[in-house]
Order: sequence, then structure tokens, then C-alpha cells
Amino acid sequence: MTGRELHWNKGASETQVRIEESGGHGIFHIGEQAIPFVVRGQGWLEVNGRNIRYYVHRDRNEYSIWIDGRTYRLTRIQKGAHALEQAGGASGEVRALMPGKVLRVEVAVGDTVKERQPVVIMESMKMESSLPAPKAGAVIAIECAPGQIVEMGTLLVTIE
Amino acid sequence: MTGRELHWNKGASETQVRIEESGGHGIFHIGEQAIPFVVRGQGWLEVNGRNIRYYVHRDRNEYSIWIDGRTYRLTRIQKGAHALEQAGGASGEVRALMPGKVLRVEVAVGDTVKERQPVVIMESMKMESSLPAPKAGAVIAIECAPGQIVEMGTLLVTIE
Amino acid sequence: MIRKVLAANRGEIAIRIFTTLREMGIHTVAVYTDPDAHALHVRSADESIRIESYLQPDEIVSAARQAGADAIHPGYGFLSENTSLSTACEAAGITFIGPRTDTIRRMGDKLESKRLMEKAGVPVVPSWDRNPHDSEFPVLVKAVGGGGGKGMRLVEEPSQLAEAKAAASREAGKAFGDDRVFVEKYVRNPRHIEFQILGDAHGNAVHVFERECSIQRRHQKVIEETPSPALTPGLRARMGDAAVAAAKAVGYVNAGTVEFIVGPDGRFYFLEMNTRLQVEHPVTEMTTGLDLVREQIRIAEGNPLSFTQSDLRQTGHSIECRIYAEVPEEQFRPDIGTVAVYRPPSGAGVRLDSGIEENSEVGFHYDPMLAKLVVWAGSRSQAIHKMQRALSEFVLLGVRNNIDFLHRVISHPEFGEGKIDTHFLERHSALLRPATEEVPVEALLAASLSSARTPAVTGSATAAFTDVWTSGPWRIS
Amino acid sequence: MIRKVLAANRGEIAIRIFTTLREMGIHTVAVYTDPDAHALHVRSADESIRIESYLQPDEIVSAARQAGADAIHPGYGFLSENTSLSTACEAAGITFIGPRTDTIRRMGDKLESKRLMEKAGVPVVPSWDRNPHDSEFPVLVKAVGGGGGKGMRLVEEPSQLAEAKAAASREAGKAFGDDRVFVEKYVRNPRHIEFQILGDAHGNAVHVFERECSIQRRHQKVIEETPSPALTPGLRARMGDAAVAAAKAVGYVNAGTVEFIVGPDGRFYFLEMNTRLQVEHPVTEMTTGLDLVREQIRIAEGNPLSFTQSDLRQTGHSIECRIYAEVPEEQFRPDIGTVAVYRPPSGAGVRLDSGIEENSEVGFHYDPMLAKLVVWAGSRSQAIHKMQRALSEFVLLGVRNNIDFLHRVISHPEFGEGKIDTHFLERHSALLRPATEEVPVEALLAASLSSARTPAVTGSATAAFTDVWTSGPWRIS
Repeated sequence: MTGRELHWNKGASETQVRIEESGGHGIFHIGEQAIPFVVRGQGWLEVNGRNIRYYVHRDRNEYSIWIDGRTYRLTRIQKGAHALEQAGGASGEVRALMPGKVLRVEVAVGDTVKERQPVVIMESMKMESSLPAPKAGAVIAIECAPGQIVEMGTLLVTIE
Repeated sequence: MTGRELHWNKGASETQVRIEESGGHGIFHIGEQAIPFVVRGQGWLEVNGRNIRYYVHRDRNEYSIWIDGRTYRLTRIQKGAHALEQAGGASGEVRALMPGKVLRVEVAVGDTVKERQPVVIMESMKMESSLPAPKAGAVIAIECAPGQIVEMGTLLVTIE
Repeated sequence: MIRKVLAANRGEIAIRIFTTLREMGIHTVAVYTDPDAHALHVRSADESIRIESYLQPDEIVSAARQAGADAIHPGYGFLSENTSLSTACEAAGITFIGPRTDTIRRMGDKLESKRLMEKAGVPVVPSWDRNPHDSEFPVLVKAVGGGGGKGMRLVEEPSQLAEAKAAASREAGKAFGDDRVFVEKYVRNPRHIEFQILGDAHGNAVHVFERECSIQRRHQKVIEETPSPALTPGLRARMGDAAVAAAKAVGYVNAGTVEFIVGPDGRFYFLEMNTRLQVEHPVTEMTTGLDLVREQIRIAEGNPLSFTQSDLRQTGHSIECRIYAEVPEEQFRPDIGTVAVYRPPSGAGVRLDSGIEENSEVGFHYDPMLAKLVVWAGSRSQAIHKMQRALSEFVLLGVRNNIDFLHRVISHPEFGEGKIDTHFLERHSALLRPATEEVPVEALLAASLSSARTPAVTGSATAAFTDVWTSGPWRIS
Repeated sequence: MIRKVLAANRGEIAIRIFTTLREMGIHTVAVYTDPDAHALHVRSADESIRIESYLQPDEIVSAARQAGADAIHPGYGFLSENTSLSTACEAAGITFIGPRTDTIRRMGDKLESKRLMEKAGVPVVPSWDRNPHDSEFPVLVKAVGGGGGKGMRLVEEPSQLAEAKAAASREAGKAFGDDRVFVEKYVRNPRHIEFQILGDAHGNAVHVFERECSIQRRHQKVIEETPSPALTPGLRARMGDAAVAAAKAVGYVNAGTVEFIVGPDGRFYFLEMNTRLQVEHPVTEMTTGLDLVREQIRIAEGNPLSFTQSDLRQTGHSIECRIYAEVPEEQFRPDIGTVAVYRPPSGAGVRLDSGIEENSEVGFHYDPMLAKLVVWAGSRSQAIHKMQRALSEFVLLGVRNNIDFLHRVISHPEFGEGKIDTHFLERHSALLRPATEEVPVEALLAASLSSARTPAVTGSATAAFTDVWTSGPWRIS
């Protein structure tokens, strides 16, 4: 009955949980709380006598959980690690958040930018979206050009 | 390009088919016909330029195929073999078609019965259904009693 | 004000009740038996309580007490027309969402209800102790002492009556020890047409028009619609008046249904009164805009009806098809299994009241009705076309069902012409099987693609074990 | 008689068009581009033809020729309001299901359409070459030569007008080489209210009441409803008359929409005319019982309208929510992915027009609208409760979407009071994120159960690759 230990990240805060389960009955440890639960079937839990119907979709370490009419998002992380996305965000790299076309590059190499200042304007699904600078600094590299079709995750601009 | 050979049973007739496929394109041989087809995606075929959306559910050798707004049932068999159900049907065994309760046994050991004559009356899902004799003959064994709860497939009566 | 309601039912009707309750901001409580532990209706409620049986009023009431529910909705079937539940509710101080116990009792007694209706001027099937007038033929000779067809004779001509009575009397004497017989009007090829009624605790009562329920198999309704193709505005008004008179005769409170049979000559007779919400209530909702469960709650709270008869209107046409887990081709035997693929139709004018979803288990413990598919359109012929479209889009695999059969029935030319009565399916027994048993080559191709790399199972075992290997559209890998 | 129709569109609107065509017994043809090769709309048609682009009229017309289609339905967007498609249809002898080319052209020219409407007595936003009367303030000073906000000034007080005109004139001169300016009425906090119109080739025209479309983000509608909470019967009648006058002024044939802005003072002004079926047409269908696509087909066949203005009635209340693949919390950026779980709501009063099903791919090539959820109920407040119920039952995982956001918007007290205008979402920007970011303990538990035996992925890669590991409810094994 040692159970599994898991670490979740939601926004900036990290939560450690422990789950003990045997034969559909278990206890969920979170902070000081120990919450008994029953696995009632596929996508169905009972907690404190309340039925909870849920759906979980997982995409790598990103989990979407539909529960009680709302969808929540959680990132599973290694113990003590920062969220993956956060780690990437601090690096000064501006990457395409989705596949699409580069419409405009709003900065030039050598420019000084403020945090959140728009750097690249992209078009995806007929809509424009603006990619902001993840931090203040100087533009040291531009790796895309207007009109270019880029994949999701492509490095577009680097700020130092 | 030798392809796979399959045997299907629908009612009393047996159909042999051969399927050749490579990279989503293929030819379906049935009788004298050779029908080109394209696998367009999950549950989607193109035959003679027509889109065909389908769903298949398989339960052992029994296939249900939803296509063009209708559901068809096929049994896959070994080459030259009779359908499993038919083989069973000819044997003189009366089995429960679904779980339920035996309400009445309409025959006694030694009785002579005609083909299709009701032998056992069962209740399932609050409805009565009558199990007929699969062939004419004499009742040689009764293996159930009124009030008994039986599983699907349980042997109830044998006719010889 | 009702704040928390327990639905003493299961399947689609429990879910349908929860839906309105949720829209009214009322908390919901489900009950379930062991076979239903994983059923969709349990997951659709805010909380749920395990019981031994849906037929034990004491258990239902203590579940309501445990959950702190202040009212119980009985749905249809089970204890809905049993005074034991309404009585137990009264004793426990819990609101029963239905008529008064006294009404349930009196309408449950088929002889008393007939006498009461006759007194209120509602037409009932005429009967005579002696000989009826020649114009009343055909008639039935029936035994006073019993039923089940014994001592019963259909008499077409007045000249045959004396002999039939003598024969029936002899048969009845032997069967029941009572040789008295009487003569009753015989209605040939009757339609089953019922009227929805609503009554409040303040003495108001209205009818919410008719439902035509003539398409039946095993004396159970399969397809219902409104308006009835058989009613003229005049006949509708007269039957509606009779339904309201019936409601007022018993001081009816809450939603109920007055069932009539209607002969080909347009004469109608009271059959019985159902003191609950009907399975087929959605067609009334689709054509009038009312939410009958909402009206039930409001009436149970003591509110007067918020409309009068002249506020109610029928608009367009609605048809309901009951989706059963059954095999029409094999004497409608029920089927069980796991719902492997479930893609119900949607879009304009389509309503689905469902008790299942993909992966639901259909067992043999309860009624095999899985869902109700309801359509609305501007006219009857458009509604038929919409139902054809919806049924032909409905994918349900894993449990054998009547979807293809329903499509054949509503596509029959005589259904299209509205020539329906309670013998429709007997008369058109060819509908029980498809016009052609031929499997199209595309279906063979799809099955062949799906059977891919696995060998055929051999051996002599009956292929009757449900062992689901694949579900959903087969994936090309 | 039209026997075969090609829908020159994709997604939910192509499927919605096919639905009515199938109910009318008309054959259906889909077109698709490579990114849409596996899209649901392609599978929903009888046959389909590959094209390079939905924007090439010649390709569309030759696809129709190849399939033997005798008519083309343009849907909305793409070529629906482009004369190139209607012209190509005329040349090929194929029926274009929409207005005459001449109407599309004249209504597409925003200046000509305004002049034409003014002549027909339809109120347009007033403008003055010189100074307006004091009572007309606030006003806008605008440049004759250009747009984009340059040379534009909002003037609240008459005393500020001269200075504003001088400044705007200087700015316009520099920007466009033309320093002429004019003064236009400024409508503060306007509502966007449009009227559905139908006209036939025989000169008949009616309006089918209004749609309130004030809830917008990025100038795109998100929630639409009818009736508008802002219209009195008198104002509705006057606006309806104006819409019919607009239709008659251009001899309008087929379905169209007259868009108005309405000020808080109840004064209304013609904005533009949309010469096609609107995205939000279902709310009109739900409250009037018409099938607008059916009416479009019948009109295109040359039939006169089968009803007059006085035959049309509004009943109850309908709301539509557009389900987008977008992240409202991140400036509504679109999202892409695979629809891993799709359990849309159903039941009484719920209509879903969907372009996707489980396993559908949502790409970045086209508009991120996935489906339209439409409800009907007897009153506006009941319709809001029904929409809340339906949204909270809607499960859509695998692609981020606006379902939770829509629930927050319709649950806002000012939405409930009908206090909506086109600045609603700007004014209530708190709606862009949930009231609390806290994840309930049950969600953590569900995720923890689902993460079962697999280790967390480590490394520095951006977690942006869509690699679906599980779909559907996680199975306890």
C-alpha cells in the first residue's frame, strides 16, 4: 500500500499527490487530505458518495480532464522539475505555436524588445495571431520570412 | 499480389472472396467480378467513385456491417465449412439464445416433436420467447426446469 | 418549491427527467439496482443510491429520505401507477410527482373507471345485457365470469347471435362455472388514439391534443405521432372535450393520458386512463413547445396551470420511433450485448432521448427499449422523410436492434397515406424481414477488409458468446 | 425540379445542406481539397470530387458538370457572395441556389447598397457634408479618401467639431492626398440585429423576423439568438418592413439577410445586406418551423413562396453558440488536433449542426468553427438554462475549444438581463478566463488514475507535438 506518487503542474504551482488503490477502492493523498474513492467503472468515480463522470485525454505530458461540465488542463512533471512549457518559455526562443504562414516579422536583428512585445504575426486557419517576446532583450536571430509556411514548434526568432 | 481469400456465410449460401490490396488501393474479387476500391481512411471506402462510409463490429466470427443506412450480418467460415450456427442447428440441441429464466418446458422425454415446434419458453428482459425444435424427432433429454436461470448457450433439450 | 428530486426509474426516462430538473436548477438523485450499477442514468444524476429493486416502494422512499429529496418522480412503468408508492410518499411527507392516490386507484380499476367515465358522459364501448339493435353489428359475445378468449364469440350478423350466445354460454359455464354472457360492440381495425391531459390542484384541466399510437407489436407501441392523420378538427375537438371531461370527473391533478379506440367510422370509445407520463410524450412536446416534465413539477409544487385551453396550439408534425434491442426478423426476441458503435443522428428537427452511450451494457433484466428517436417537421410527409433520413444515419452495432425494421415500416406506402390501425403490422407481416436478404458487395468488402489478419475461428461451439474483439470503425493500420 | 446538388462548401454547413437535400430526395455531391480528404462532409455526400481550392469557380462548375449536378449551393463564406461563381453557373446552365448575379454585385458594393437603400426609404447611418444639428451628437468625422481609422475623429460636443474637422483634414491630406472630410452619426454601444428575408422570382418577399448577433469577438459572431431582447413589437414591425423594402428595392430572389445596427435609443440603421444563408440561420428555423435550405431549393426551382407574411409567427426562444477550436484564454488563438473524445449533448430542445465526429482532424487550413449548438425553449430564460445544461454536458477533448467560455458568457447576469451590445465582451473581459483557475481535487484524481503506469516524459522539447496516446475515457484494466 505504498501507492504511486505523481507530480502535477497547473500554471505556476506544483502539486504532489499519492494514490493508493486496490480492487477499485483507494485513497487519494493531496496535501494534508486523504480522500477515499471508488473506481465505479470506465470514466466514472465515486468520491464522498458523489458520482463523478469524467473523460481524460492525454497528449504527451499534457492532460485534459473533463469533469462536472468543465475542462481542466494539467501537466505531469518529474518530481521537483519545472513545467516543460515554462522551461521553454524562459529561453528567449519564439516558436510557432501551430502550423501556419508567417505574415510579418515585426523586428529586425539588433532591435531591443520589451517582454510581450509582438515579434512575429502568423496566420493559421484564416486568423492572425501575434507571437510576443518571451522576455526583454535584443533580437539576435530571425529564422523565418514573410510568406513562409512553418510547422508547429519551428524556431522563428531568438532573443537574448 | 496473391491476396487473402475469405469465406463468408449469409443464410444458407457460402461466398468466397479474394482481396488484393497495396497502399490503400486494391481489387476485390467476388464471383466473376473484379472490383477496384480505394481505402480512403478509417471506416471509409471508395468504390466506383462512390464514397462509402461503414462501420464493422465483430463478435467472434459474426460480423455486423453498417453501410448505406442498413446493417448486414455475415459469418466468416473456414473454406468449405458450413456456418457454425447451421452446424449447431442440425444437431438437435436446443440451447438458450440469451441469459434468462426458463418459464415452461413444453415437451417430455419420449415425446415426438415436429420441426419448429415450441419446446421451451424462456423469459428474458421481461419478454417471453419460444425456442423451437431444430428438427423433427424424439426428445431424449431435458436438462432444465421451469424457474431455472440459465446462461446463454446452456443446453436445455436434446432431440434425436 | 421542490429542490431535490429522486427519479424512481432507469434508462432514458430517468435521464430525460434529470435533464429538465437540471434546467430548473433542481438537484437530482438516481436509484439503481446491481445490474444497473454502471448504467448511464446513474452517471447522469448528481448522486445515486443503490436499491434491491425498482419495485419496492419502501426502499425508494428511504433512498429519497437518505438523499434529502423532497419529491419523487416515478417516470413510467415500475411503480408509476401503483398506489403503494404514492401512499408511501404521503406517509413520509415526500411529494409524489403524479396524481392523487385516489385517482391512481380508481383509474387502475378498469371496471370502475369505465363506469365513472360513462357517468361523466365520456363514450365507452357499448354493451348490452340482451340483444343490440341490428345497426350495432358486428358484436362480441363475452362471458361475465372470465376472460382469456374463453366464452367469446365474434358475431357478424344479427341472425347468428342466438346460436353464438348459446355456444358461448355453454363454454363459459364449463370454464368459469358461470354461464352468463353479455354482448359488446366490436370495433374492427381500431386506431389507438390518446389525449394528453394536464390538471392542477386548483380544479383547472386542459388537454394537450392527441397522439396516434396505432403501430404496435406484441401489444406494445413502436411508432407514435401527432397530429393523428385520422382526426378532423371537429373530431379532435370532440375527443379533446371528452378527455377534459374525463380529467374533471376524477379531479385529475398532474399529467395523464386518456386512451381511446377509434373505429373506421370515426366513433371513439374510452379505453383507459394512464395516470403517469407516457413513453411517447415527446411528440406532444415537439408540436406544442411545452416541457411536460416541467409542467409536472410546477403542478406538484401547487402552482396553477400557466395557460388555458385556448393558449395551446399544435404546430407541424412529430413522429417518435422506439429503438429496441430486439430482432424483428426473429419474432421480436430481445437481444443483449455491449453497445460497440453508437453514432445517433442529429441536425435540424431531430431529438434523441437516449438511455445508452458507446460502451453501455444492455442486459436482460429490464425492458429492451434503448432510446427514442423523435423528429419534427412542418408536415407529416416532411416528418416521414426526416425520420427516414435520421434512421438511415443511425449507427448502432453490438446489440441487434429494430432500426432497419422501423425504416421499413415508416417507408411503407400505407403508412405514408396514414392508413394505420392496431393491426397494421399483422397485415403487413412482410415488413418483418427486409425486401431482399442480399448483402451488397460493398458490405462484403468492408467485412473482408476488417477481418484482416485474424483466422476464422473453428470448432463446433455455438457462436453465441459475446466477446467483443473490435469496436468502432475498424482501423486501417 | 432540381435532382442533384453540389455544395461548394465544407464542414457543418455542407453537411447541413446535404441533410435537407436527402430529406427532399435530391442527390448530393461534395467537393474537397487535399486537407479535407478525410473530412466528415465528404463522407456525408452521395459522391465527392477533389478540387484544388474552394475559391476557384471554374473548378466548382466543372465538378458539378462531371457529377451531373443541376444546381450548386454555395453555403456561406468562400464564393457565396462572389459574382464569379453565380456568373460561371449561368454560363454553364447550372442553377445557382442564391440571388441573381446583379443583386450580389450591387449589395457587395457597400456604397451603392447604402445609396440604393436610402432611395428605398430604408434608414441608413446619416451623414452630412457640413455641420449636423446639435441633437445629432456624438458624431464621427471621417475622411472621404480612405479608411483604417486614419483621418477619423469622434466628436462628443458641437463646440469641438470645427477643431476636429481641421485636424482630421490635415491627417487625411497627409495619408491619402485628399483632405476632404465628412460627418457621420456615431452610434454608441450598438446592437447588431439582422432580419432574415426570403424573396421569390415572382416578386414576393417576406421577412422571417430578426436575429440578435451582438455577442462578438474579433468582429465575429459567437452567440446569436431570436427574438432579440431589445425589440418591442412595434420596433420589430418597423424593422421588418424596412427589411422587406430593402428586399423589394433589389428584386431579391432567394434567402438573404438585412443587417442593421440599433442604438440604445431604439433608432436603427441599415448596415449591409448578406446575399446568402447565414451561419446563424438555425435560430430562425427553431422559432418559425421553416427549413430555410428547403425554401432556398424551392425558390431556386422557380416556385412562388408557399406562405405570406401573415402566415409567419415567432414561437419561443432560440439561442445558438458557435463551437470554435480556439483558446479564449489566449486571445482566441485557434487550436488544431484530433478530436479524441466527442460526446455532444442531446435531448429535448437541443439541435446540433456539426462538422466533426470522434477522430476527426482539425487542421489550420480553414475556419476554426467546428459545430453549432442550438437550443429552443418556451422563453429566453428557459433557453439560457437549456444552453447552460447543454454546454455543461458537451465533452470535446483533443482540440482546445470555447465551450467553457461560452458557458461563462451565457451565465453572465447582464446576458441574462439582455443587456448586450457589440462591446459586451470588451466590457466584460473577465469572462475571458475562468473565475477560478483552481483545479478541483477530483480532476487531479482522475488525471492521476489515468496516468497509471507510464512515466512522465522528461527533456527540454517544447510539449507541442500532438501525439495522442489515449482517447476516450481511460479504461481501468
